[in-house]
Amino acid sequence: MSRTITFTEATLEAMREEMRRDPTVFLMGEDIAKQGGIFGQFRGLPQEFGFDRVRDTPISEAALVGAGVGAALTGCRPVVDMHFADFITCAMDEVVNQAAKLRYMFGEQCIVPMTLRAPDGITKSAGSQHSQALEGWFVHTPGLEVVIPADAEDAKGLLKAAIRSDNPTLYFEHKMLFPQKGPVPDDDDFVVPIGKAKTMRDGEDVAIVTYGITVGRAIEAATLLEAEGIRATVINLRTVWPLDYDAIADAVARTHRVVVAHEAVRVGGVGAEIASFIGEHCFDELDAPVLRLGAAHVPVPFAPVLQEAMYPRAAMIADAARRLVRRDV
Amino acid sequence: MSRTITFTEATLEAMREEMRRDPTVFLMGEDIAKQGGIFGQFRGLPQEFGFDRVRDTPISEAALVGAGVGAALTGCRPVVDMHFADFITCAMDEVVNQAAKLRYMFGEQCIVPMTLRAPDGITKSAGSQHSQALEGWFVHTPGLEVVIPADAEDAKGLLKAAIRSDNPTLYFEHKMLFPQKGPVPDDDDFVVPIGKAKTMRDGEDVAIVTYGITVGRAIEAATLLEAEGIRATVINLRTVWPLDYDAIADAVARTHRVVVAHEAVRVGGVGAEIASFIGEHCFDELDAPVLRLGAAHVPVPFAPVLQEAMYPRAAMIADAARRLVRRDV
Amino acid sequence: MAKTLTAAVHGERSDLGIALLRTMIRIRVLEEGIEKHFLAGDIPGFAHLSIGQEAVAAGTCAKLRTDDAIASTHRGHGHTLAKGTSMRGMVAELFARATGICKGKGGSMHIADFSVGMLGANGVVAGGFGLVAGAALSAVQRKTDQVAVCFFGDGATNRGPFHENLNLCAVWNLPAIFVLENNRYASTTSTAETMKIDDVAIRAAGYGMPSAIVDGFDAFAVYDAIGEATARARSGGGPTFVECKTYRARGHYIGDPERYREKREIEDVMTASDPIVRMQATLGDALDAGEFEALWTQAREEFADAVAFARSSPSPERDEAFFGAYVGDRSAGDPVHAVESRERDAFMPFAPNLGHGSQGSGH
Amino acid sequence: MAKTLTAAVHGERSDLGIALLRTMIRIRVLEEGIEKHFLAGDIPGFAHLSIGQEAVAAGTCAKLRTDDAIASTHRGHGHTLAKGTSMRGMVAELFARATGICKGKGGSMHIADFSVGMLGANGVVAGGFGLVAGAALSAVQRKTDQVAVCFFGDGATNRGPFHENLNLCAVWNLPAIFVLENNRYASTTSTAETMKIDDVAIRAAGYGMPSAIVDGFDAFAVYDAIGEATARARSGGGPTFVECKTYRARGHYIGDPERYREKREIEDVMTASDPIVRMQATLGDALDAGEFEALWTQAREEFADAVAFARSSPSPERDEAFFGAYVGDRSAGDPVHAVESRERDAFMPFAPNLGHGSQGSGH
Ligand SMILES: Cc1ncc(C[n+]2csc(CCOP(=O)(O)OP(=O)(O)O)c2C)c(N)n1
Ligand SMILES: Cc1ncc(C[n+]2csc(CCOP(=O)(O)OP(=O)(O)O)c2C)c(N)n1
Ligand SMILES: [Mg+2]
Ligand SMILES: [Mg+2]
Repeated sequence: MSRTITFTEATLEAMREEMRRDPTVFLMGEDIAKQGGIFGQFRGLPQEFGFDRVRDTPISEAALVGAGVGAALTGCRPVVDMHFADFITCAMDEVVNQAAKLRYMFGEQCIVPMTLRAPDGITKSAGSQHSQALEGWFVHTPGLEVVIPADAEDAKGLLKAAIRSDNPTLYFEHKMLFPQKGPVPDDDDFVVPIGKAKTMRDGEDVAIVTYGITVGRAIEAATLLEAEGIRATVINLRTVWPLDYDAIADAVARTHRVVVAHEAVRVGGVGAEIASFIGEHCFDELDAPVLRLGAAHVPVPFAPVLQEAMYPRAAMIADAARRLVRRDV
Repeated sequence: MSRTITFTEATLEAMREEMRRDPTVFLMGEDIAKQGGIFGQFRGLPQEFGFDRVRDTPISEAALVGAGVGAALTGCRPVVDMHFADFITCAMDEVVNQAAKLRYMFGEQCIVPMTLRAPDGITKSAGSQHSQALEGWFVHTPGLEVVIPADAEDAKGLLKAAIRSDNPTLYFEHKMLFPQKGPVPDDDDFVVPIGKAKTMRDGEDVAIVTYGITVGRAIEAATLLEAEGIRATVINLRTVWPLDYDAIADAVARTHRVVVAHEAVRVGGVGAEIASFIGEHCFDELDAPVLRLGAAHVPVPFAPVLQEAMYPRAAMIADAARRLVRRDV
Repeated sequence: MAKTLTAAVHGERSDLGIALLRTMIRIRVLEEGIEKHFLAGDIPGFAHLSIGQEAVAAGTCAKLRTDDAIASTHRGHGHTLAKGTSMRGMVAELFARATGICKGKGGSMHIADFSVGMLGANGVVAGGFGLVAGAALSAVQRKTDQVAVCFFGDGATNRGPFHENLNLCAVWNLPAIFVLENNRYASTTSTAETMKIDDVAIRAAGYGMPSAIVDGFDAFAVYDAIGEATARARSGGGPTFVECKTYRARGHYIGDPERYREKREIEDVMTASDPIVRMQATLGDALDAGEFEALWTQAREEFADAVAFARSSPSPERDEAFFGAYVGDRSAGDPVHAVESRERDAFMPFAPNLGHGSQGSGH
Repeated sequence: MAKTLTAAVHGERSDLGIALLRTMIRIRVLEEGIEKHFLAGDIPGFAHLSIGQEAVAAGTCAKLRTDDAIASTHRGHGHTLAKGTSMRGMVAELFARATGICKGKGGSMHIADFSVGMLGANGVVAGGFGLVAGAALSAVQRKTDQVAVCFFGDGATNRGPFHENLNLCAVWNLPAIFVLENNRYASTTSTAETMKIDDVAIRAAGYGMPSAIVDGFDAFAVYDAIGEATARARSGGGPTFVECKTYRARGHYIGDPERYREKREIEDVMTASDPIVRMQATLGDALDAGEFEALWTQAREEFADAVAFARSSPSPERDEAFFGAYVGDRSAGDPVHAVESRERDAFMPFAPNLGHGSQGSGH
């Protein structure tokens, strides 16, 4: 049983179900209640749950995340919306030095079951300060979980998992995904387990390891490749921390050639962690270098022609895979 | 001509020389003027340059970095001290969304010649919130330069280079290095070029690629290895962005076996960028996996026994190198 | 602590009044034009209009020198134009052209013009406070008598950088001026929902900073308050906080469904307070109907010329995307940043010019 | 806006006074002991003493219930003890023992005791504001009448999170109490160097938050002010700001060379205002010399017992370093976090127990 709904609606279902299930779940963020969120991703929730559980806030990101941590320490499961992922920079101490560290440094006296929702990514000439994909920082920050849905199913299942998780969880949702439709299981208790990847497509010639918005681009690349007789595996990581190293190693063992792709900046990104893990642990399995694709090492430009030039799209992923298979590296 | 001075004194010389040379250089930070800095790294400067050019500030990290950017945009070369690198989180928007992006997004109308000094690293049970090494985030943030001295010579030469650079430059200085002594050239115009690595030791069996405090540990490891007949190259990167990819590739070509080590968290750290670069560009040169060492994926604990267990020290680096050479991987 | 200023037109002020009116009309024409071209699809990205708030930009910038600095917000067209940026450079930027003032890399939310001391719009709410504190500090360090002005909204006053920078400027006595455009809303929230106080100016007292509250529809009132503030700042008297009570007559951004207020409210305010109408009335006989009409005509011509300029300008070259983040990244011979080009190649390791116009669905 | 409160001892308050005195003496004894053991090398890390400020911790926490929350600072021993944490748990933590309240992972700057609502010292200045806003919000969401109290220093009031969280608590009417320990210094800077105002309490007006200024050497005065504040908070009246004028009689941290003030200043303040002496004087006949001495003796015995407990406790097991960051990271069968153990192995890919006791110089 499944229905086809938008990514936005999938997140709404997740929140509705978790808020019905658990009265300690509440939401706060800028412009989420009266407006329903910039992408409509909170629409209808205050009507069902009241303006006390769906709170419009002042523009005070540091306070929102700080208060999220405080509420999480004292019996609630707050979901804090960051408006745009770029503004997580305004609450970085609260995420990194508080949320991520308290449980460990207090000797496990507490849990921090907070979810941060952060719409991210490149689209529509939003420009340098509204386009970043910052997950790499948080993979490098012990104490956090980081999940990144690629489609409506992930959107629902990962958001429910994030809310239920006793660890602080960052949920990065790409702005371009909100209107996209996809099938979602009909089960109220459907949850996508944190830390488990999903194979979107199976093929033995090459593996494309990716997550988030780039999963769709990788599937598109796989389709292009198929027409040429190249069969590609596409791994949707779903969670970027903790990484599903087993699924990655498995894909390497089956294909011996790997492209790692994401929209975040290539240098120092999650792709580097994945590629160097593969180099360390699957050295003898590799028939060719692991190729990493990611955004160029520049801020995201405004002009559409510039914006579209600087992050990996389907043709580029296909090209990398093709060259691996043809040993043209 | 060189003298042996402490790392602290080397940074003081750098600042004195640059402040004499250029009246637009000024310093601000918490407890730097009257106290001379937590590590004595500002001692004597207000006496020579006045309390207007060496400013004690309120506890307002976001304002200090923000004002540093503003001053840099308008004709000054500010040096802003972050007290402890951990507090850069309190000014993350200013570093990432302002300093790093303004030149690009304003079409190169401006320069941002600001230096951030950030004492970092694990020592003396300072605990989770005063021990981090965060350079990985900034390598992943286009628009910034990141330099990390390993000794007194680097300390002086890189700080001068950072102050003279027209780009915003983060200067991470490990707290344990301040009292360490080393030779420093006698030349007032001695500058360590940003973006260039230094070979600290030459050996053809294995290369240890590292930076900052870990350079000393790597040299110690190389000494241990030498006693066993294993000759190790030690590369001190000095700059972690822009990376000296040529020096890395060269070391790989000479040794075919590489350990990458740093004190920052292993997962998603600069080591991942280096290892995956090697995997991509030196695939055929490698006789064994690139091994990455870094801190465990936990906050830094307080108790000394715990603290000392979770980051790479000399014996661990030597062990990794030894196993690479013995093909015991 | 905060005192209310009122302005009156004196005979000798009519030239000033006309100049202020000209600026307000130019801003209005520019923004109505932006609205039209945005809806027509000529302008990508986001755009936030300041229609209704023109008196603040005009009144403030009329008091400033070219070498004084301003920092602006996401709602910055008025400030930019009033500070002296050409319409051509602005419109070309909004149209994402290579001839834009930021080469098409900034757009509406990140427009800047360093040649006139305009340190940039800012996509981050409250992003300007630090820049202004720094520009004011820089003036002190360089021993000039420049001042630095920060424009910001009511919503921005709830962010930490507001607090930290105002305190820093106060305690260091820096030549900064904080111009609050209190337009009653921060996107969908009214000030009543985000703060308990009526006048934000009361916060200045917490820094020991003098403040004024002015009618932000009255360009003269703004001009006079800024006059006091610049005099104080230039003479070493430190920063001033000026709260301008104003109103945003358009949506938060172009396309805003505006579920948070009644259309009626907008009409009421604009009927009573449109700053252009207000100034025309204040000027009375000093400006006849023909002269008034001419101001509009000139502004419309200026805008039409800017649009023509933008339209005839090329888009940036695609490879421009990869340059400009670092000083030195254009010179292959730069020993430091040459390495950047290696990264550029690595990003597309095998086919730098791959797939343009053939990248599939644009997923 | 801020009013000054004064307290007087009434006959029936003597039990309270003795209780407050006992707490202050316990804090003093604990911290003098910490000082001694720190200098002797028993305590690693940093330690910041609150000697001189005990009345604030004692007066505040005496008004709180165990299920009320507090957030503390880097200078948190007094708050922690006053809120109800055992000396054993604290001293063992400071000695970095496995029996410490945080298993030896936190230390002085990161001590917490959730069993008594103590949400932690904080190594980040102003780190507590968000936690308290959140705990107060949590009380509202869970519909309890708990309150949450934030302790913080004058220096912390210059950071952004102070501003954002006080405003948030005010506008949402949350049951939070902000207790400023204005001890005149933030490490080496005096308040006069970092803010232009005399009373920080004036900042509360900027949030529409009621405030009080109290003599922070007088535990009764603090107690009374907190009494008003808790009554307001529990009855839905929202947050209160309480500025306690106090003084830090020791260096910023143990070992501080204190170049920023004269020894004389410390002596003058403590001679006039030592909160313990003050309370003893206030109590007068209600407490005879023997009873007073007994309070000290008991506290010293309690501390000696805590030291003995700590000394006899083991250090944490080395492998403890790798656990505790995530819920689930101890159970190998946890499908989510089992992967963490792979990372643990990967950190030392070939010899998990390598090199202990043989790691060379400790570079
Ligand atoms: C740090 C940050 N948080 C949130 C946003 C999203 N945002 C853009 S404008 C705006 C409202 C700003 O309100 P105000 O400061 O009053 O300025 P106005 O729009 O009224 O001119 C918000 C919430 C942002 N750009 N930056
Ligand atoms: C964000 C941050 N900046 C700087 C520091 C370093 N630091 C620790 S305590 C302190 C002074 C704090 O002063 P105050 O808030 O008045 O508290 P007090 O020490 O007087 O109790 C400073 C600057 C820090 N821990 N956190
Ligand atoms: Mg507004
Ligand atoms: Mg203090």
